[in-house]
Amino acid sequence: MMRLRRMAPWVLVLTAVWVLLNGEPTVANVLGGLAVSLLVLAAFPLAPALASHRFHPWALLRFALFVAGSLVTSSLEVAVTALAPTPARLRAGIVRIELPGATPLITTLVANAITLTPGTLTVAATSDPAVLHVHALGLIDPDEFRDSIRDLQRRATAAFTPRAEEAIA
Amino acid sequence: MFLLVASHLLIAAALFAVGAHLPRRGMIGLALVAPVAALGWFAVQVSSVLDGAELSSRLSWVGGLDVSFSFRLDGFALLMALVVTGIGALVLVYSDGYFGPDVPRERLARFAGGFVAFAGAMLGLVLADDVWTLFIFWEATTVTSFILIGLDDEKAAARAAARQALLITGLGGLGLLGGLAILSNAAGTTALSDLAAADDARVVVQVGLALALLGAITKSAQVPFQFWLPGAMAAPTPVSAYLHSATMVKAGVILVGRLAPQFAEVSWWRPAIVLIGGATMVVGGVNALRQHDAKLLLAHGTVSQLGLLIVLFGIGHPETTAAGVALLVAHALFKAGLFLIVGIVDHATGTRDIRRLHGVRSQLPWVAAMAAIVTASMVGLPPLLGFVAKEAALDALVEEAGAWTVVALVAVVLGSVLTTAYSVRLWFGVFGDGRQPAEDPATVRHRPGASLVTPVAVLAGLTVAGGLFAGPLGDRLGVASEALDEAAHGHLTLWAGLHLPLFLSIGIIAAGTGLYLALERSSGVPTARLSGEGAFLRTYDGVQDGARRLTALVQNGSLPAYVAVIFCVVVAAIGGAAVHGAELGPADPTGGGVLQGVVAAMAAAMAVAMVATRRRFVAVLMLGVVGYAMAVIYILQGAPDLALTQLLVETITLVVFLLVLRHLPEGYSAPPEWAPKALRVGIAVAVGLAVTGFALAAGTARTERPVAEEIIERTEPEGGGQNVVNVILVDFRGIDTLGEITVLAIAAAGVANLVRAARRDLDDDAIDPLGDPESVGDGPDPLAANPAPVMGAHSAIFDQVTRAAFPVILLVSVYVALRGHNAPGGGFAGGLIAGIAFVMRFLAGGSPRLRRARPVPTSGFIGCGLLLAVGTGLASVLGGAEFLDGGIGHLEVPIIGEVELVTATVFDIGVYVLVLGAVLSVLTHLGAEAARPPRWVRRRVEVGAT
Amino acid sequence: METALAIASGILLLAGTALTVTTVIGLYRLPDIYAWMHAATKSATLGIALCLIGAALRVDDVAVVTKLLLAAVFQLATAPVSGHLLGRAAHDTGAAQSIYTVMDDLGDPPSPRD
Amino acid sequence: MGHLVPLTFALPILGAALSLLAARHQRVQRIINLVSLAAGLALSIALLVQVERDDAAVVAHIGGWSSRIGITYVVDRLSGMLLVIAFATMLLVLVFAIAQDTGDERSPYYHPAYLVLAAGIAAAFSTGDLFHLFVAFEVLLMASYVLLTLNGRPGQVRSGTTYVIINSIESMLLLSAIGLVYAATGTLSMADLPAALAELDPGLRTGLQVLLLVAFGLKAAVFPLFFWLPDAYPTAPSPVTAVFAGLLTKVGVYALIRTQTLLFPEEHRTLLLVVAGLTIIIGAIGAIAQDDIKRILSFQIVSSIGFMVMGLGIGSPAAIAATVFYLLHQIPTKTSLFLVEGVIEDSEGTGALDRLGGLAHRSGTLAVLFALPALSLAGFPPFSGFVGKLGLVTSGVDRGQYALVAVALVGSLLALVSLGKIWLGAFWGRAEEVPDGSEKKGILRDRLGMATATAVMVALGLTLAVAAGPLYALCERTATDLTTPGRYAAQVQADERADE
Amino acid sequence: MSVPLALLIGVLFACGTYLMMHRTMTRIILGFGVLGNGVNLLIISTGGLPGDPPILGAEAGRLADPVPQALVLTAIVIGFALQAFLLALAWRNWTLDGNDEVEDDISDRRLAERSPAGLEDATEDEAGRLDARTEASGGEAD
Amino acid sequence: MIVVAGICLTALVLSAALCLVRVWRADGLADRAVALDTVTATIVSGIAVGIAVTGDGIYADIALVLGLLGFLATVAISRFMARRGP
Ligand code: NA
Ligand code: NA
Repeated sequence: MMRLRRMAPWVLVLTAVWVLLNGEPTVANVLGGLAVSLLVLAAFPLAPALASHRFHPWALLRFALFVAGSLVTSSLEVAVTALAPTPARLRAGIVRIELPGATPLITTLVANAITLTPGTLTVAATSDPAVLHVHALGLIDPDEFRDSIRDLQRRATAAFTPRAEEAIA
Repeated sequence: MFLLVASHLLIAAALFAVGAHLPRRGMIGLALVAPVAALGWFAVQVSSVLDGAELSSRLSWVGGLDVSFSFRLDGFALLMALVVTGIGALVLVYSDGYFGPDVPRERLARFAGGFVAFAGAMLGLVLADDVWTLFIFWEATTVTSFILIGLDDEKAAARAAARQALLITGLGGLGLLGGLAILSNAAGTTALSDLAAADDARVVVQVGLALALLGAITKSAQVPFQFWLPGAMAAPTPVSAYLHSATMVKAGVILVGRLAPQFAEVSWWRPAIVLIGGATMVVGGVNALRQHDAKLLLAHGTVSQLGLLIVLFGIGHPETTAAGVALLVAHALFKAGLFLIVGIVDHATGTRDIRRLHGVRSQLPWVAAMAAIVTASMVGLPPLLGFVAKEAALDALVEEAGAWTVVALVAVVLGSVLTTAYSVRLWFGVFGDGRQPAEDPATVRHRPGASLVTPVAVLAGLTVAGGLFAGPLGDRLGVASEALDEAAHGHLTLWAGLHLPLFLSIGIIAAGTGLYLALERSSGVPTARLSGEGAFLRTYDGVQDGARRLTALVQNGSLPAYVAVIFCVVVAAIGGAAVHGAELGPADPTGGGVLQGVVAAMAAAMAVAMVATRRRFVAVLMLGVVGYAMAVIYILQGAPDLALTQLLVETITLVVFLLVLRHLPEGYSAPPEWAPKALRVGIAVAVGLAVTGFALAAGTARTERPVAEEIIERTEPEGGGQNVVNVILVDFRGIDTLGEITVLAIAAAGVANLVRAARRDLDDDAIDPLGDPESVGDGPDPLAANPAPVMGAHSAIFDQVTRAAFPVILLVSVYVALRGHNAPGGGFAGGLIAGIAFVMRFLAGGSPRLRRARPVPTSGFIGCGLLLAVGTGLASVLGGAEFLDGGIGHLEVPIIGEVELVTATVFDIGVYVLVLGAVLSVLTHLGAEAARPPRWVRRRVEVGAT
Repeated sequence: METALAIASGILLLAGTALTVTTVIGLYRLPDIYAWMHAATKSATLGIALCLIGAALRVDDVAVVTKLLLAAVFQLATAPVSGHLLGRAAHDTGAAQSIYTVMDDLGDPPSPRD
Repeated sequence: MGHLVPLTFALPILGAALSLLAARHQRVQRIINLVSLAAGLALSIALLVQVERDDAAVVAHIGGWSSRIGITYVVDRLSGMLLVIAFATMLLVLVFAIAQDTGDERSPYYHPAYLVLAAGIAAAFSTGDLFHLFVAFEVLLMASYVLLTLNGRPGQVRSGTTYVIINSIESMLLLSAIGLVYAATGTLSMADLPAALAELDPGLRTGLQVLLLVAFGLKAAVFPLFFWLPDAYPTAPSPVTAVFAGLLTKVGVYALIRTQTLLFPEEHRTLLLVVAGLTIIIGAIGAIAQDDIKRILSFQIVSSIGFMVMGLGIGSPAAIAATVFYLLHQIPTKTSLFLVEGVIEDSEGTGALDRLGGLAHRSGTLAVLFALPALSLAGFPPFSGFVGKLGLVTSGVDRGQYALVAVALVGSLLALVSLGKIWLGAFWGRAEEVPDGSEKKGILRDRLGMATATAVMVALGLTLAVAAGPLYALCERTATDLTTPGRYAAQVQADERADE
Repeated sequence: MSVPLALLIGVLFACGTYLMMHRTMTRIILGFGVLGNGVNLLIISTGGLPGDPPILGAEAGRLADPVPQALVLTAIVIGFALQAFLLALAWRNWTLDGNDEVEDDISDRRLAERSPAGLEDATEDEAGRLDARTEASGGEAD
Repeated sequence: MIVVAGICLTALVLSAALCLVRVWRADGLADRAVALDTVTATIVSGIAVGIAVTGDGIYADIALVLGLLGFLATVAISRFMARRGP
């Protein structure tokens, strides 16, 4: 039962994907989606890491929008760099960033967001301890850069709260 | 008559099977049953046959080819049957005494079995009234003769002699087969006596006749094949006496006797017969004079006599034929007798070397006397049968006009002189004491028993009786010769008065004796420089050598060369067809649009670049690009299913490629090239051009597509789907798909099996004392022993994304699989997508994770999928419908509404499960990291370390 | 409405294509593998997403629309992974870094494990 | 009865599926395999009986579709006979393999692959659809790849690689040819193709024919496309080689017969005749050059393929009848010889002639089991090989193909040379000293199961000889079927017309 | 039949042929892949001019011939299976020899490299023949 | 719309061609992997353009699957590189 409760969000997500795939939220599609989701999750149970977070839809949306916005700006910046590479734009380096208290899921979210956002690319990531190595293009101040990443970590943690943390709260 | 022949074969089989368990006497006794019974039966038939009755019987075997067991007991057949069974019985009796207790039972059983089998075959041969019956028994005698010559197979000489006899007579047999096929085809009948219906003016018929003659002269050991017969003396004496003097070697004579009356008028027949037979007489005679082994002397003598018989039977005049019949009987009696006598002497003294034999006459007086009788018959002294027969022969030759008859007469005279000489030499050699005593004389050590002597006595007696009662015998033999040639009445007489033949006989005997005396005084006949045997061996070795050279040439064992040959054949085939006039239809230079052209150009460029690159991994990437380009072209061609599948397969293939290539060095090594590059490029370009041309020709040949229209029409109403391609795959041509997934299933099994084999090597290593001692403790599964990811270090990001994406991908795979009936996709694409989900997990965590991810072993997946797919088909059969004849069911479900159920969907689910299992299997097995590198790597490391 | 959608779609398609083209230009003009990956994992990904959304605006079938949007989401979710892994592989195997590189906290590439 | 035809294909696949599921239970796998093959055999016999009784092919419209848009399975006399003999052969060889009980058979994949092989062979013999013929080929080929490399030994891997690659090329060629046939005619049904092909431009038709010839010729191992066979077959485990030797190339020959008689009657016989002659001679010569039993026999396979192509090239009904008979005879004969070789190798550990000798003294029965099929192979009467050879020779003479008849006869003589070599080298001569005295007692006594299977196989070959009369008549009726234009289509479409 | 596709087919066949005439299995398998693509394209392109996807429903113009598509789908799967097996063979070859090269057949090589063929046999046979003379006089009845 | 599509497709085809040149002549495997990734991107974009022109959603499934799985080839190559070197 515990397992089912933990899996519930994922059942929802999968069912939603199923309904989207089929186009219309008919009863048949929803029921079908539920059935297939349960089947998939029953056959291949989720790793606990995924089920151990409570997710906050609004915070997630904010996070997503932030990333999407960064993506657009990042793309434009890189486009400019590609079309007109100057030494300043090409200044680059690999920066080590510690993410204190980040769970693997958070680390992944942050690392992925980094890779999507302007001129940054996660080269290495470890989750225990949570450390990222990020390649940055147009790198000017490493410490400022580190701060921007920790900001990203905060936004991600807002979207996905680890269950243990929630219990403490 | 079948019964008689068959009883021989049955008894032979019995002797082969259980003979070795019988007492020695029992074996011989059992063996005797058949010939004795047959002899009795034939003896009973004598009077009726003499009265002109002809018994015949026919048992069809292969009606479609007119092959039957067709026997006819005419005079000649009866005569030969009596000879075969009579002498057979006598020799069997003799062999009871001949084979001592030191001969292994097993060999004795083989002898008895082979002997009786031969007797049966020979009986069949002489009774044959049909070309195929004749041929069947002809070949049977070849085989049994082979077995009997090689009776003492532990000796190299016996094996070589058997091989020689087999191949020479085998050659003749095949000639005979061809000849008989041609003759019977031309004559429109397979009856041996009606072959004359063939139009012998036709070259083909003459060739057929020549081929048949080839069969005859090989079997009867005529020049240039005479050498096998002396070689065959490696067989024990009873065999020599029976097969290689009295019966089998007469088969050629019999055949010639049957053919000559029908074809003697063919222009080359008589010259050929006379030249071959005459040469054989002389060669055999001269060779006989050279021998010191009495048995070999006899063998060469037999060759010579066979030449005489061939001439007499072959020349095709009634009188000579009649004389031939008489001589045939005479020869059978005296030659068998002589062989048996030599055997007795051999048995008694331990040698057959006439230089060593000493004092035999005094110790074995009766044997010497009988030997004198049969030798005299061979020489042609009155009042013996040999004399009578030879007189008849000379008489016939003298009487008949014709140039070749004269030549024949000369040859016969010459041969007879030699015969006299070697006969005298034989008798005096064996029984005389010579002028100077041998260095190690051999004398009689033990006396021959009754079973040895009696048969000889019977033969000698018959020889005498035949001479004394020449008249009545001649009348009866006349019936036999009439069976060959109606005009050949023949008459024998002991005293025909003072006429030319008699003088010839006297002259021959005088000259022969003189020759013997002259040779005794000189150092004998010099040994031959040209030996047929040597020629045979050289030919045999030459054939072997040539075969090796040729085989090394056409079968060089090199894969690239093989591939090149195949493609050359393809080019030649298409080129040949083009020469034959294939037309290019109206091609469409811009068909498919510009986009397609551009993509095609890119794909082509990438393919060429792939060929050019010398780095494997780059080439693999390029192959992937070509595959993607194919997918784009499929999209442009209106084939979404294909594009989807192509993309998925390309992705998985890339992964599998990388799994294997990760072990291999980046660049290609440079193994020796098998051909210059220009040639290889030339072949490749030729293939490309040929295929392009053919594609243009075939692709424009048709404008309609009736099948496609019908399929499209019937897809929705009858197939219950909208995706025509998918309905074809799971319904119209569902059994194709069943086959296809079976291929996939078994390929996955094959991959697993190869890996399993490699693991076994590793297990071997585990107990290898030189191996790493720590590894001995490893579990049986090297997979489980390796916790590290397979490729690359662990990545938290990848790991997390994989965890999240995995269920989504699986969901999508189910969607694609289920929607396939109406949209691009289907079980196969779905299964591949699911497989890719696992590929991802595999790449993220390596196979240990994959192992945890799947609940059942891969072969279970594959088995279940296959079971589901084939079960769908079988279910419809159980329901009485056609295989895979599914239905479309409509089910009303509350809330959900109407659900369409197509049995094909169940089939597609089976496909899904199987494909997933196959991908998993390939992945887990090829992805498995061995706990340690294979043996060759470690060896290299060890060598490097020391 | 129809026209507006068409214009929006056209703009999105052109923008998406332009981003893809930029990526390719970047492949030729940018100095090292990391810079290329910045181009590929961002510009191209966004380019695809824009094209997919542009296509979605032109389709009537809801199922297709949702499918295209899902495709865009999937694209965005997975692209970083390949960028990350490739970057790391490049670093691990000691791929050359451009002369404009000012720091490397990751240090010498660890030898690939065997 | 018609709807049961596809079971010849489906039953072995069902067995393979179950066998995969029982991968860890060898005993269960064995039973499944035996039962499946026995069922296949029974079904085949029933089908053949029905074909004979009705004097019409048994047709299955798979999925209930017409031959135009679906796939039909058509069992006529030719297919029926081949099905029976194929299942019988596979069953017997299976018994042999189980009795031998070596590592090969203990692989969990042996039984599934074996059954899939049976399925592929059965499908190839029964299908009435050109593309499904390709699929059937792939099924049996893939199974053969697995079986050939069952042990993964170095020699197997090497020769298996050659075999797989050559056959992959063959698959590609066949696929191209079939694709082009569809392109040119718009149909894949072997019932519709004759008419459709007849309308084509002769040059194009020739091209298609020749491409199919190359593909099937490669499969059947005719000159100059035979080289893969003698390299590959000898390395497989003996019970595998026995089936390969007996059946696999014959599937290629079957395909040649079917397509040539049905799709391209009376065309380009000369090409076939030249190929036949060269195949006979080169194969026979190759056999002479070898010094290993398996390799000698493998080259013999090539040579005998030439005989069959010869009959096909002559093309008269009589020649086709002889070809069919020869084909039938080859299967048990070759299989028996390879089984005997298997016994020898199992007992002596080698098939090399210079390391063998005197086997006839150690086991007379074994010698007889070798001698009977060997004589048959050499074409000695009264064995089945004689009947086939005689049929080919007489039909060749009848059609004036004297040169080829001569080649066939020379080939027979060469066959005699190489078979004699085996006999003299392995069976005669001094028995090699066996270090362990107990082993020397009985080669067959220790291998009763193998011996029995071999003996039954030999007996099957002998049965062909004993029943040669009626069997040949059956072959003649088969030849009539094959050479009567339109008969195939009429049989396949008989009930279709009734439907519409 | 469009000419660009015909030419592409030719190029794919040529490249496949060239690669397959090598000893290195990687190249052979790559060649097989290219050749397979060529064959599939051959079937698709000769099957008729391009058309709309053969999926019913949103009926548009002329549908592409679905039969060649179904055939090629089958062929793709079979090609995949073959390629996987070939790769496994290459892998096994590597575990045995440390490379992926197809060596020449040993028996064929041995045959080709034989010392003057038949010589040994001949001497053995000559010896046998000499034996015949002496052994023959020994007889079996000793 | 047709004009837009024409422009887009031409641009995409050119991009793809340039990527192929990169695949053909580049220094390392990583460069090529990036180029291959971009080829995939042009294909998906091209499919999107095609859907926009025709309004036919049949190829949306392909775009979906490529979106979900297209990155895997690159992943595989990079994992493989990590083991072997560039
Ligand atoms: Na003397
Ligand atoms: Na030997």
